[in-house]
Amino acid sequence: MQLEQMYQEIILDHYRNPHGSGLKEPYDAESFQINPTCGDEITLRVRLDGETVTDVSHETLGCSISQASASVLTDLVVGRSVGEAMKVLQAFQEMTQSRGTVEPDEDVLGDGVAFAGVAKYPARVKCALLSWMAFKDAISRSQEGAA
Amino acid sequence: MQLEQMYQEIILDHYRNPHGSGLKEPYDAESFQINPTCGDEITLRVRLDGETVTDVSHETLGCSISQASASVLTDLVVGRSVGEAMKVLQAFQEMTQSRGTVEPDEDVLGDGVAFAGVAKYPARVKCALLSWMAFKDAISRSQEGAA
Amino acid sequence: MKPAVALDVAKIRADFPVLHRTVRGGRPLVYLDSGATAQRPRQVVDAERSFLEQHNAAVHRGAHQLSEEATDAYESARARIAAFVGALPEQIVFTKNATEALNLVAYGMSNAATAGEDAARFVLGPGDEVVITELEHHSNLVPWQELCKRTGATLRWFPITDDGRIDLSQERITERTKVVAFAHQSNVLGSIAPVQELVRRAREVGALVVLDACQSVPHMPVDFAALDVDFAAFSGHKMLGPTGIGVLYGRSELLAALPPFLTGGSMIELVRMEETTFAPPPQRFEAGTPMSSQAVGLAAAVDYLSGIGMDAVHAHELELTRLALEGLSELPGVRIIGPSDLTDRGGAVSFVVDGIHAHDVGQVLDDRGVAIRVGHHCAWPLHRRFGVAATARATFAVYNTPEEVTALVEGVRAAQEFFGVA
Amino acid sequence: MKPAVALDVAKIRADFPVLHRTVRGGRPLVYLDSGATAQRPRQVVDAERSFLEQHNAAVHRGAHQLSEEATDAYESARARIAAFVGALPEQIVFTKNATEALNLVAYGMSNAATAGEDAARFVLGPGDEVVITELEHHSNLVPWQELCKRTGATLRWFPITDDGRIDLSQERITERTKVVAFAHQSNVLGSIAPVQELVRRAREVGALVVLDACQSVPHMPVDFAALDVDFAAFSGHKMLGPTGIGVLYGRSELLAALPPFLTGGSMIELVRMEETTFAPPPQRFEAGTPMSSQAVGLAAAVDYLSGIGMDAVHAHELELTRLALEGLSELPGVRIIGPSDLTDRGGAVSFVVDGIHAHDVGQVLDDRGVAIRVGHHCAWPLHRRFGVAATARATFAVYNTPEEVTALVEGVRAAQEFFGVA
Ligand SMILES: Cc1ncc(COP(=O)(O)O)c(C=O)c1O
Ligand SMILES: Cc1ncc(COP(=O)(O)O)c(C=O)c1O
Repeated sequence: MQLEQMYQEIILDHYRNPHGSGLKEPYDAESFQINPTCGDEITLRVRLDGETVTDVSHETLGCSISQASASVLTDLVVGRSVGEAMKVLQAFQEMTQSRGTVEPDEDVLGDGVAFAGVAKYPARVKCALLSWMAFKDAISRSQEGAA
Repeated sequence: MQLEQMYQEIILDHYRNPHGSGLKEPYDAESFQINPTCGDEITLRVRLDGETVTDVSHETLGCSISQASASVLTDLVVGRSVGEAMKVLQAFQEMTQSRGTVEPDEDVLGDGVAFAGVAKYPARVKCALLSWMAFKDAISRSQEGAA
Repeated sequence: MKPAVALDVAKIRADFPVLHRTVRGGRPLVYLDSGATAQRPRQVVDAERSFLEQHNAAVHRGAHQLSEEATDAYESARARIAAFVGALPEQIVFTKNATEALNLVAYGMSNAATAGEDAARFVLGPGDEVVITELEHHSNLVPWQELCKRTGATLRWFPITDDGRIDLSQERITERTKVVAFAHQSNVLGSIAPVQELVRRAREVGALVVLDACQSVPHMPVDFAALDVDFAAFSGHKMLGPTGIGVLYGRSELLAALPPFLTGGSMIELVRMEETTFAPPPQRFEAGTPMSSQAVGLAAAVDYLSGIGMDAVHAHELELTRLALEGLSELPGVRIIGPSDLTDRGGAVSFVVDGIHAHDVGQVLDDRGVAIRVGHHCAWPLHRRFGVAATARATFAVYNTPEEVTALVEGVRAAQEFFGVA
Repeated sequence: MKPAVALDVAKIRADFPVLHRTVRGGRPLVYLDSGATAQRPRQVVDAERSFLEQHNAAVHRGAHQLSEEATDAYESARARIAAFVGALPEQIVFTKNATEALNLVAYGMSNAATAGEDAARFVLGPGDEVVITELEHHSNLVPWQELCKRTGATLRWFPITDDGRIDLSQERITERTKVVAFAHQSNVLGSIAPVQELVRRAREVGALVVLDACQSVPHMPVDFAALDVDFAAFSGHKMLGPTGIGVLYGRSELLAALPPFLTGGSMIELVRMEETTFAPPPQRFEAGTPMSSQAVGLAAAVDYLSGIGMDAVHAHELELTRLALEGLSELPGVRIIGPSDLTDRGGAVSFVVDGIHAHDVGQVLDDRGVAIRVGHHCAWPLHRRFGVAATARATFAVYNTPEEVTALVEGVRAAQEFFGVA
């Protein structure tokens, strides 16, 4: 059974107890993203203090991978600067889109390394990335607002 | 060489000396027909006296088969009643569309039997029929006019 | 309901090379996604190949022998496909897929605005209505939304009942209705539409009936003339034929009056720089070089299906559907979206599993070699209607076996175990 | 001009089964109609077959292994085809043929009227002009006539000089011009258009440039980015690939702004009964189930041509053209329609024979096994321009030989003898 490659314990844990789940007030920017192939949806909010991401909350209608990914994202970006968070995002995206050719760096990705197995299932990569795309979009909206 | 099957001497004779060629006045009805695949054109006029076809004239821009066919048509229908002419038309059409399965009746078709070989070349059947379609159309126009 | 004559499925499967491959590290492939695209028997691939190796040339455009032969092959394909659906050859237009066929009708109608007298019956404008249903595939929904946008007409739709039927108690067809378009069989629910009743209501108000026959023609005997619809569309790739070919059926007098859609080579009568006139149907609707080898392939698919007999195909697939409905209903926490019995139903079985997203169900099945489809199956509004973002869907074809249905049911149970919801 | 590296034509011919058949009672086939449709090497047919036997499934729609593999094959095909014409994968839209690709642009433009702000640059109306040329194939003529009919814009065209060139001395591109569309290489005359000059003039007035590359991409190295055109279209079946697949190239920012054409499954972002939003390109323009195996086949054709090298292909075909022009010009009563030398020219050689209609010339050739095309070759206005109803046309591909050109010339002479005009 190769299933465990994709559904590592860490992922299943995050899926069962997602961090950041449930939309919170106040927030600085919000993004709504969908996966047109399967209809999965996420609404994600960020709260910033200057350059620091102080909070993330989300409501995810999706599979275990997209839910766990939103949870891991919350852990990885809250408390970081926007610049650092974007680096994590980039590393996460590279890993999941690499088809398994990129060795993930646990120092950067933390629990995110658990998604390395997803990289081998191209149809699921979008699930893993949905919350990250929402985060990216929310950040750029917050910056538009600020500018 | 199978060419002679299609280009029988009779056809080549009619092609070189086409009967009815050159548009004549007066006439009762005219039809313009084209073959959209090759651009060939015919303008054909009929003159009627009651139920009798008294004259046919035409200007044909086309290949040997379409020109010879217009010439043979002129011979076959002039002097006949419209009803008889339509029977000849029907026999001619059946023969040329038969892919060689219909044995032509020389009593009905006269020189028209020479077109039996054309039936084996489906792309040329339209050439052989162009003038006949013009004749049919002209007759039905003349009848509309009369009605 | 047992098949009258049981099919020799083992013999049929031998014709489909892909069914003998393994996936995910050695598991035999259980292909239950034929509703998305069916597999092709070697007879179809061989027919295309032998056409290409012997007769390939431009059809309807050449006077040399190869071109004559290619034209014959193409037109003979049209005649055989026409006969398969109760149509005349000249009522069959080849398109690239059913989606193009449906767009052809929708664009033909908006082009009617500038096409003169003959096309007047197709002209739509503000106040006119197009009626569809809430279960439509996007391909029989978005083209009508866009037609309405182009013309100012209004889109209306029949709601769907809880058991997955078109809710005829909610009348939508009125004097304003100009088009009624609906799926013969839902690609999600499997439910078969009450064609006769909808045609009757449409006729009463003089509306055109467009049938999306994508999921019916591949799976049961269908006769468009008997159904008395005006237009119908289906795709080759769902009926053991090639991709890249679809069919539009149209009643002769309607095709004769409908303005062209795609324009260019082969669909013309007379071309001048100033103005062009158009060929009669079906040529008028087949602009450019046609899908000649694909038409030959589709005709071979039709011959293959006819050889088995569409009654037998339908009976076989219904039996698999019965087994799937039965097996899945026995699992606690599994809910069928669509009719739970076999009345007016075909072989698409969609379901949700409590506590597991369809993607995850699909993944566990895939890991066991069972290929199903997960998501909204291009029927997003229908999924919203049932309050679900996604369903898992198994669809059947003539090459599927009862054992494969068992593998499906066991796979769903395994997913429940894996995610700890059973 | 001699090919730099002579091709091993015998080796190439071995890949094309159809070239080994005989016609008309035992005569070897001499296929000189590749400009209408080319033959396919076994590499192309094999690529499609092995896709079907191993990976066939719905692309972009499934999460099971087969569907992943099919999607990979489809997208890898897009990438290889893109590289072949100097484009990025996302600039390549698959259509059913070049005709659909050209219609896509024309309909995208008329749909701009109801598509909001982003599409404003595509909106045409009365006073605006679309400029084409008098040598266009119907597929690059009628869609623009129809676009003008739908929008109220005016169609204008460059005349053609006696030696078969676009007459640039007659200015047609003005401030009113919104689109300039023309054939890269004429399918009748063989003349290659002055792309750079036409692009320059179009840019000056801000008009879009649409290139009909049907007869260039199969026969010479073509780089759309370097040519700096906005859109371009070509067909699979003219370049050793399958029927049923064509390509639209578009500059990224234009594809991003162009409204959709065909609508339905796979091209959507979010669908509600009330309104639909659309996916980014290229998906936005690929409604319905795509031609997956045909894309795979076309990529194999591209690999095959790249293996030979497009410079070598072009040189080989030009050498055959030289021989044909030379041989035919030596026959009294034969007149070439198009440039009589090799400057800016490709391998389409059209001609008329005094006293013999093209159909009759073609028939005599066919009787000898030589397949050429006769008629107006879907360029009726061009034929009127030259005062002829029909021409005979020989076109060449990589598998043709000098001996076949000799057979052509001898066949024409035989026709003159048969009809007593020599
Ligand atoms: C110059 C040119 N443009 C357009 C076309 C149309 O291509 P297709 O028929 O493949 O759509 C052709 C070929 O028929 C052509 O030669
Ligand atoms: C009911 C229904 N309608 C329309 C379509 C569209 O068919 P295609 O994608 O072949 O154009 C499909 C399949 O995708 C379908 O199942």
